[in-house]
Formats: sequence, structure tokens, C-alpha cells
Amino acid sequence: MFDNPVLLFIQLMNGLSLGMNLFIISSGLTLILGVLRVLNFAHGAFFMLGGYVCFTLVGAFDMSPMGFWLAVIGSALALGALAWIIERLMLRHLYHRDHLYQLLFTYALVLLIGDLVKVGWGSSVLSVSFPPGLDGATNLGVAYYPSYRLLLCVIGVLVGLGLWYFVNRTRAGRLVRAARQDREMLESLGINVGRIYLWVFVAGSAIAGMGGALAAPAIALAPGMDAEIVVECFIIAIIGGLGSLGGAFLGSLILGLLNAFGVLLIPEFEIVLIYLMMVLVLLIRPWGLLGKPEAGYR
Amino acid sequence: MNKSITGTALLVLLLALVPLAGSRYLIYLVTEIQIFALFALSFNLLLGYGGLISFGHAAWFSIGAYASAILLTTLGWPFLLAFPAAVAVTALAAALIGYFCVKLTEIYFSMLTLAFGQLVWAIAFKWVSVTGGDTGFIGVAVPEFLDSPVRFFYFSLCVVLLCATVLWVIVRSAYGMTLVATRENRNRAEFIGVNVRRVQLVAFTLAGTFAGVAGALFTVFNHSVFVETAWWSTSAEVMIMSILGGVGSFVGPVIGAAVLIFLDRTVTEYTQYWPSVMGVILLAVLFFMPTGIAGFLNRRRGGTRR
Amino acid sequence: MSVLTINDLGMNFSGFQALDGISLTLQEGERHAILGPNGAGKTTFFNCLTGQIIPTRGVVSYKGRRITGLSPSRIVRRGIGRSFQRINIYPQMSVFENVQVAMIAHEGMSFRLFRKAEALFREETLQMLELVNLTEDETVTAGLMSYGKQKQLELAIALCSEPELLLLDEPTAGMSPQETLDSIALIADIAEQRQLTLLFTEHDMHVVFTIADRISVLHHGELVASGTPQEIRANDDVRTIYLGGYADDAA
Amino acid sequence: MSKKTTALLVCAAVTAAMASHPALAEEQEIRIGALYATSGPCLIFGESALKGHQMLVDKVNAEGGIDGRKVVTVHRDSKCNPAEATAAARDMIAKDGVDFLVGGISSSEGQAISEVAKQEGVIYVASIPKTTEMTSPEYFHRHLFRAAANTNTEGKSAAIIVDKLGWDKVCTLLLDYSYGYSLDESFTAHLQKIRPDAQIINQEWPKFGTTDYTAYITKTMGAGCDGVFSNIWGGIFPAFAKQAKPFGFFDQLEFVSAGEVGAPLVSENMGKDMPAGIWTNSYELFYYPDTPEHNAYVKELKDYLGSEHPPSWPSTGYIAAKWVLEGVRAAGDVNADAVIAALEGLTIDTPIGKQTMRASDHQANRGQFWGQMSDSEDESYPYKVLNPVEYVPADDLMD
Repeated sequence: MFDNPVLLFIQLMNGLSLGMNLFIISSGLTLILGVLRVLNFAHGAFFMLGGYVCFTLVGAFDMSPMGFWLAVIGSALALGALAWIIERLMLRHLYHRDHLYQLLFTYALVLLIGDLVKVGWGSSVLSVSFPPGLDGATNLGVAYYPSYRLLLCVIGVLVGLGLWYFVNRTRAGRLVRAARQDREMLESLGINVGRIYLWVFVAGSAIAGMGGALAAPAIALAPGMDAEIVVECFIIAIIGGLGSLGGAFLGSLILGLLNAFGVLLIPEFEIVLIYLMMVLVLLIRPWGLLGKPEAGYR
Repeated sequence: MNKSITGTALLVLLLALVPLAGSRYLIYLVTEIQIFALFALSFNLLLGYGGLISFGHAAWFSIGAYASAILLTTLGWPFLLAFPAAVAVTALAAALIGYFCVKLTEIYFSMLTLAFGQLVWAIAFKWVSVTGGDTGFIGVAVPEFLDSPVRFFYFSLCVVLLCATVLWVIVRSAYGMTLVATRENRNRAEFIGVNVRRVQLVAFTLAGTFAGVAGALFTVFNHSVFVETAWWSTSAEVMIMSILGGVGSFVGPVIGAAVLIFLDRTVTEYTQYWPSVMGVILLAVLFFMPTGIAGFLNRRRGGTRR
Repeated sequence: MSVLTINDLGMNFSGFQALDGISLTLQEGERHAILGPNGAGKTTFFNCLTGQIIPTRGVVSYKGRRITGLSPSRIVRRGIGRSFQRINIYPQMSVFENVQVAMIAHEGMSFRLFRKAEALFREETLQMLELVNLTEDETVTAGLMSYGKQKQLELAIALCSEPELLLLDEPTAGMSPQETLDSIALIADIAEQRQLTLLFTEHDMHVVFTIADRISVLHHGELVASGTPQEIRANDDVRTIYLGGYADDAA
Repeated sequence: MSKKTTALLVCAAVTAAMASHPALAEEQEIRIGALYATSGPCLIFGESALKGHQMLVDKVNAEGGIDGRKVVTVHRDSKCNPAEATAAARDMIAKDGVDFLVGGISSSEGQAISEVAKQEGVIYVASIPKTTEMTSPEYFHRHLFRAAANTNTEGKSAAIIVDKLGWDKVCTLLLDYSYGYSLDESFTAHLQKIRPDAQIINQEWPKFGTTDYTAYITKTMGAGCDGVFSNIWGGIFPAFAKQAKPFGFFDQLEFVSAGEVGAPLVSENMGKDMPAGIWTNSYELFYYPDTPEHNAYVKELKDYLGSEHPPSWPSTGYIAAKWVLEGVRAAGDVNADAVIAALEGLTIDTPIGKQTMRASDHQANRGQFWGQMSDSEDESYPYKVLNPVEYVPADDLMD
């Protein structure tokens, strides 16, 4: 199979586009994990909810040319609003508590959102069709490649740049980075860290919602889809480095390419390989490929 | 001190009478509670006493389960040899993997245990010839003397009580106190000459061993092993049992296991939305009863030392 | 006979030279104070000595045997005890248990899975509590005690490993003048009884000059001066860097 | 163990005892335990199959039950998890005093329930599980019956269609777990027999739980085969199809799919995204066949569900329940041994035609509807249907 350069090129594109898709989804998790130090099990549920909200909105806008994109923005806003309510009502009372309690809180969200979806959208498999004009393929010279997946690559890079710019170049971004380093110090400077945590949680959830909406056309919406995606997000967060956006980008690419080329090389053991890689990264570089070791402790 | 001994004795006596109540449902229910109570007790050795949050405790439960299934059925060993051997295999695995896990701390430790737990699931899923893969290891050769619900109930009761007693002795031993010290202040523990990693490795191995016992019991109870028990949601379940019951007290996880299994069996009869019920209960515990049921009861009685 | 020899100790945190070429020797029974403004590297210096951080340069040896690179637990077992700037005790355990667990560790019983802990080393623990005047606080939960008493408890814990060299990181920090006096008297008395060598950091000039028989001054990670209290008081560089020129009224 | 906590445990145990007293089983009642998942990823099938079961039970009770015996259904949720299915099956027998068990969706659930039925000596009719392992000598026991088609029937039917379509170079795209392995066995063996010169030149095994199939799609397209045999079943097929379409997968390759992709509900969910021209199967189709029994069943189902185009999954629950009830009718008693003897060799009428329960391995000769996906002529149903379509009987395909 290696003699066929076109196939290799397409598999590479498959890997890259899957990687970008995974990055859009996992970037929200990394942002929340990095700043709030909360391991958000509910991230997969937000992703799923984003897909279902998109399904409803697409139905509501009944496929006007911009209908899909309005639905994507709508899903992001909806998830952001939900996150805002959850944070204000419940999550912020847990920040001073042990990490375990925040983690179990997100696990309770998984259970509740799962039933919310079942009640709201029923239990049958739902499908969002591609936005108009993007259900075909584009000629890349070497071969044709689905236009929607190419667009996902672009959006993924944009999200990456957007987040990178926000975190590194804006004042708010600097506060977010500071909050990540040392919460007490910031509070002593009179900065309302609570509000930073709120907006990081809202932003991370909104991105997850957007990720769900963008992924909806290419996957089937069904109960239980949140469980699979959350494990992949954790793998990406670990390989890339807990809380490092660059790490999430790199981790997503690695997972995407592994999925694409694993098929060619070792289809049998791909499922074992992923977890083995997770173990090895944790043993060799616990803070991940691009993460920074926290305290200079031994 | 003797107040709690008589309390325990009373409870054990009552448990022993359960099979005489004539309801097989109750026998199955209490047997399952015993097994998961032991599983939760083993988990709490790590969390409650050692302060270590493991996301992969289901790995030992399922290794113990598969090991006993394979030894009993595929290799046809006699039960009295296969059962302890399965536990030994689990202990070895826990020590080996624990050696790596205790090198890390905090969230990295949790993530590594999650990774190893999922690795165990992936191997069990793929190694179809040995573990039965996604269909599971069906039809375990259970010895004659264990092949009736009542007889197995008593066997399981004895094993669980024995293990619980050993755990009870360990947590109150010199080692137990040292383990608590490593949780309270790792730095200071290091500075009284304690090799903290070795203390944690012993706790990790002990917890894995007792989880392996619970897994082996579960195999005999179900006459089969399912790959789903190795998935991370089982590790989350045992964590919720401990938190619900109260990690601060020895008996907390037992109560948590009893309440969770009982709800698991009964709530689904009335509603298909049992996940929401569990979610609400979990939220209630997190916000209003952070020390769990046992902690809540203890505090109401003046809060003795655990 | 030199108890602790440190030569050319250096510590570089990816670019920042926290400690630079410190050499020092401590004789048995000596009470050596380390002076220096905040951020001079005192705590880093202690962390390097006790193995919490591995120094990037230099060798530390205790009673002639090299200890750099060993883990803190191995160093402690060699006979070095330590207390911390920020109190390090077991908050949810009782005062008695705090000391008892240190006794258990010292007697090498930490891994006894089946030996009931409750009555282990009861007398020795009570004696130690008496030594640091905490007898009546035996059943109190350590975390709830006053700051001063917690410092005393930490001292007791450090003493359990029967150290010959005791490192005290600002033992009287955050104490009222009266508490400072009492704790200094206690430390001096215990050091006397047990023939301990002391190495401690301290801000309170009065404490330094009453208890220390040798003083070293640390500044920006370098050992600026080392000698008897009188020599240090008379030393001009120390005066300018540390005492800021008002040394004469402090004497 | 403080006093208070022991008190709590005592009262928990007592309440459990009270709640556990098995319902007094009057003589006349036929108590059936329906084990269908109503939560978890496979609840799509569980909820729907349970409705079919309940419809038949209500109808039979309305007509005075079986020889005057009222039928009682006890439902417990297996949560798409074999460990839960085991516990639920045990509770149904021990607490609810059921005489029969039906249900189970995946092969692991089927095996788990079968194991409990064997231990407790209760008849279990498997409604959906297809794995041939269940009825293999190693796991078969006299209390086990299977109403569903097995993977031999499904794999061989697919091979027949591939032969009819005349493929010489064949690719497969089978999910990497037991359902995929057993289909691979039956399909490959039968294809070898009926079309010796056909070659399987490329096999892809998508990872269990994968959501991105593009790598498998493009590799299969690059293999240069005439067509693809796949078991990407109804629940996950929409994702696969939408990822494959832009690559022109369905234009370049013919496609034969096991896993009931032809189920009407799947067509409805996918709308125009459902690729035309693919060959696939279904348990039952509301629009075929046009026989009196089937039309009557479809009418009942329309009224019962209140939907004009009812799904195919209720038929699985309906037929499994029918086997139990006809077995009791033939035996004249709920006693397990009597019903087993009555069921062996019994032939019953079902909405999809006559079914016979083989005495040797307690499997019904359940065939499947196979057909080609094409646009529907009926304006009121603007989704794709199987046309042409035929019922492929199982008689000589089951082994």
C-alpha cells in the first residue's frame, strides 16, 4: 500500500482533518483543565449537547444558506449559557474544595445531561446533513478531498490561533495565565479570580458546544456518544500536556495521524497502542510533550 | 471501643441470618453488596487513608476476575488453588503497575492509573482467545460446594469479613498510621525517615490485592466475567460508593456500596431515568454531606476519631 | 570533629543562580546561624542540604559520608532532623499521634502491617511531649493548636529521629517576643541536653546573637561572611548589605 | 463501627427483605421477564423491541389470555451492560418470580442472560442476539431458545447477494469485535463455496467505538475491489455514510451491509443522506410483504405506536414473546420441561411468515429481508426503501 502515493496523501489528510476536529473539541477541555485545574468529565456531554442543539437549530432555520453556521454559533452560545448557569449555581462553590469533589461534580453532570438529551431529543439516532455546497469534494490537484473536512481543518487552525492570541496577547489572556499559575497571589492583588474562572469555564464549554455542532454533520447523534469522545480528550490533554493549548494541538494531531496510519500499519492493536502511548508519555514526561513541569520539585 | 465491636458483631449475626429469610432476591442483593463493599473498602485504603485518587481501580477487580475465571475453567485448577492464585496474580500486577504509578503525584498519578485501567480493558477486549473479548468469559466452572446461592453467600461473607478484618487491622497498625501521615503531609513524612513512595506502593498493592479478591468473588457469583467491568466507569462507580459512604470512616465505603447497589437495583424498576437520580444524589452528597453518610452520622454523634 | 562539610555548593534554577559556591563546615555541638535578607537563598540552601532539591554543583557530606543526591528520608536516617519555615505537621492527627508516628518511623516499624499502633512507644512519646511542654495537649488535633504550640510540636517531631544535627528554618518566625524567648530557651536547653549541633536561619538579631556561636551571612546565594558574632558585627560588608548601616544601635 | 451506622445497615437490610417477598404467583398467570435496555447506548433497540413485546401481551390479554391464563410482563433495564443484565435476570427470577425470560440485545448480553437461565432452570428466548456462540455445543443448554436470525444466516445471505451481484474482488469492512468476526467466518466460507473464484483482497476492521471512518474508507477505495461487505449496523451507519459520500465511496463501490441498515427508522433519520443502491437487510418492513398476517400486524403497530410508518425493531420483541406464548399454549402449562418439549419442532405464525423452532439446537429458522435501497414511490413516505426486496429464508443457511 505504500506504493500508492495518492492513498498516502489522502490518509495524511484524513489524519490532519481528524486531528483538527479533535483539537476543536479538546481545546475547551485543556483550557478549563489548565486554569481551573478541573478535570471536566462533562466535556463530552457538552460536545454531545452542542450537536443536538445544532440539530434543532438547523431544523428551525430550515436550511437557509447560512442556516448551518447560525446553528453552530447558536449551539456555542447555548452551551456557554448553560455553563454560565452551572458555574454560578454550583461549580464555584467547589473551587476551594478538593479536586475530587469538582471531578465528581462533573461526573454528576454527565449523568444529568445524558437524560436531558434523552428527554429533549428522544433516543433515536439523529442526523444533521452537511451545509449546502459542502457535501461534495474539492480537487486538491493530487486528489479530491471532502470539502467539509478541509473546512474543519481551517476552523481548527483558526480556533487554535484565536485561543493562542487570546491567551498570549490580550490583557484578559494574561490574567488567565496568571490565574493558572497562582490563584492566591492574584486574589491578593484584588483581581476577581472568580470571574476569570467563570469566563474560562463558559468559553471552554462554548467551544465544546461549537465542536459538537461542527462535528454533527459528519457523525450520528445518539445517546452515549459523549462517553467515547471524553476519553479521547483526556488522552490528547495528557499527551500534549495538561493545560497546554499547544500541547492539545500537538496531541490532537498525533491521535489523528495515529488513527489514519494505524489502519495501514497495525490495525489489530491500535486500540491497545493508544493507551500504551498514554502510559509512556506519563512515565517519561508526566507534564506532556509541550507542558511545563510545575514545581521544580525533585 | 467495645461499643463498635458489639455493633459489628450484631451486624454480622444479622447478615448471617439473611439466607434464612427465604428470599433468593435478598440473598443475591446482599451477596453483591458484600462483594462491592470489599471493592470499595480496598479503594478507600488508597483514597481515605492514603489520599491517593486512583481512576483505574477497576483494573484490579477485572484482573482478579479474569485470573480466577481462566485458572478455574481454562486451566481447570481446583478452586482452593485457583482462588488464592488469582489473588496472587492481581497482587503481582498491582505491585508492578503501582511501582510506576507512585512515581507520580496528584493529577498525574490519577491520570496514569486511568491509562493503565484502560490498557487492561483494551487487552481484555482484544485478547479474545483468552478473555472472550467483548462477549466476555462466559460459563466459569464453579465448584460444587459453591454452586448454590446460599452456600456462595456464606463463602463470600466469610471471605469479605476476613478481608475487612485484615484491612481493619492494617489501618490501625503502625503501617496504617504511617500511611495516614503520608496523606496528611508528604513532606514531613519524608522528614521522619519514611520512604513515602514505598509506603504508597504497599498501599497500592494491598488495595489491588483486596480488589482482586472482590473480582474473583464476582466471577464465581456471575459464573462469567464481562469486559465492561474493566471500563473506567467501574472505577468511577467505586469512587462514588466511597464518597457517598464517607471516605473519612472505615465503614463509610461499606455503607456507600450498600446504598448504591440497593438503589441501582430498585430505582431502575420505577424509572428509566436512573442516571438522573444518581446524579442528583451525587450532587446532594457533594454539596450537603461532603463527609458522606458515615461522616454525617458521626458528626451528629459528636464525631469520634475514625 | 567536623559534623557537616559543605564545599562549593551551587544551585541553578534554569538560569537563576540561587546558590553560588557555598563552602562551610560545622563542628560538633556548634550552633551556627545563617543570616540573610529574604530571597538570599536560605531555604534553598536548606533544601539542598536535606535532599529536597539536588544541587547542580558541590558536595555535602555528613560525618565524613557524602549525602548529596540522597533522598530526604535516607538523609534523616543518617541523623539529620529538620523543621520548616511553614509548619509541617499532620493537622488532622492528634498531637500524640504526630509524635508517635515519628517514633514508629525512627524505630523502623513503619511497615509493620499487623502491629497495633495505639499503644506503641507510649512512654517515649509522652517523654518527648513533656520535653517540649505539650503534655496536656496530647489528645488535641494538631491542626487546631496555636502557631507557637505547632512550632513546638514540629520540634518534637524532628527530635524523634534522634538527630545529631538539627536544621531549624526560622524557628521563631511569626512568634510574639515572649514566645520567641521561651522557644529559644527550649531549643538551647534541648541542644545542651542532647549535645546537638544546630544550624538555623533567623531574622531576630537578638536571638541570633544570644544563641549562635558562629554566624554566616548569605546574600544573593553567596556566602558573604562567616565567623563569631563579634566578627560578623564588626564586618563592614555585612553591615552595609544586611544591617543597612544601623548596626551600632542594634548591638 | 459506630452504633448509629449499624442501626442504619440493619434497617436497610430489613426493608430489602420486605420488598423482596416474591409476588404470590397465582396458578393461571404467565409471568415473562422482558430484559430490554432502556438506558445506555443501545436503548434505541431496547425501547422499541419492548413496545413490540408489550403490544402482543396486551392483545393476548384482551383476548382472554392463553387458555384463560393472564400474561404478566415484568421489565428490567439491562443498561446495554452484561453485568447489569445478569443481575436483572437474577432479580426477575428470584424476586418477580418470572417463568420465562426474553430480550438481550448484544451478544454479550445474550450470553450473560443465557448463563443465568441455565443456572436457574428458566427458559430464555433470545430476541436479538445473533452470535452463533450462544447455541454452540459449549454454551448451549436446553432452557435456551433463539428467536433471532444468527450470524450464519446473515453472513450467508450476504454471500448469496454478493454472488448474485457478480463480484470477483471483494473487500470487507467489519467492526473489530465478536459480531464482526462471526460474520467474517460465515460470509467467507459460504462465498468460497458458492463463488469459488471470488477473492477477498482487503479487510478493514474499524476499531470498536470509533467515530471517524475516513481512514478505513479511503483504504478500502484504494484496494480496487468491486464491492464491500460491511456490518456497520443501523445505529452508526449514518456517520459512516456521511463520511464516505464526499469521497464518492458509494459511486465507486457496490455495498452489501449486514446489521439492519435497511430498517425504516434508519432511512428516516438519514433522509437524503441515505445512499441509494446499497444492498442491506432488516428484521421487518412495514411496507413488505403484502400478506394478511403482516398487514394486520402493521395496522396494530400503527395504532399502538400512533405512527404512520412504524419501525422494524418492535417485531423482534413481538416474535420472541409469541414463541413463549405459543409454547405455553402448546404445552398447556408454564412448567419449563413441558414448554421445552412443546417448543421443540413447533411451527408458529408470525408477522413475517411461518417460523419453526429446531429441536436440535433450539434455533428458529428466522430469515431476514434483504433488498436494494431505492427511492420510495409512496409520496407520504419520502424516504428510501428496500426495493427490490425479498425474504431470504434461513432453513439451509443456519448452520
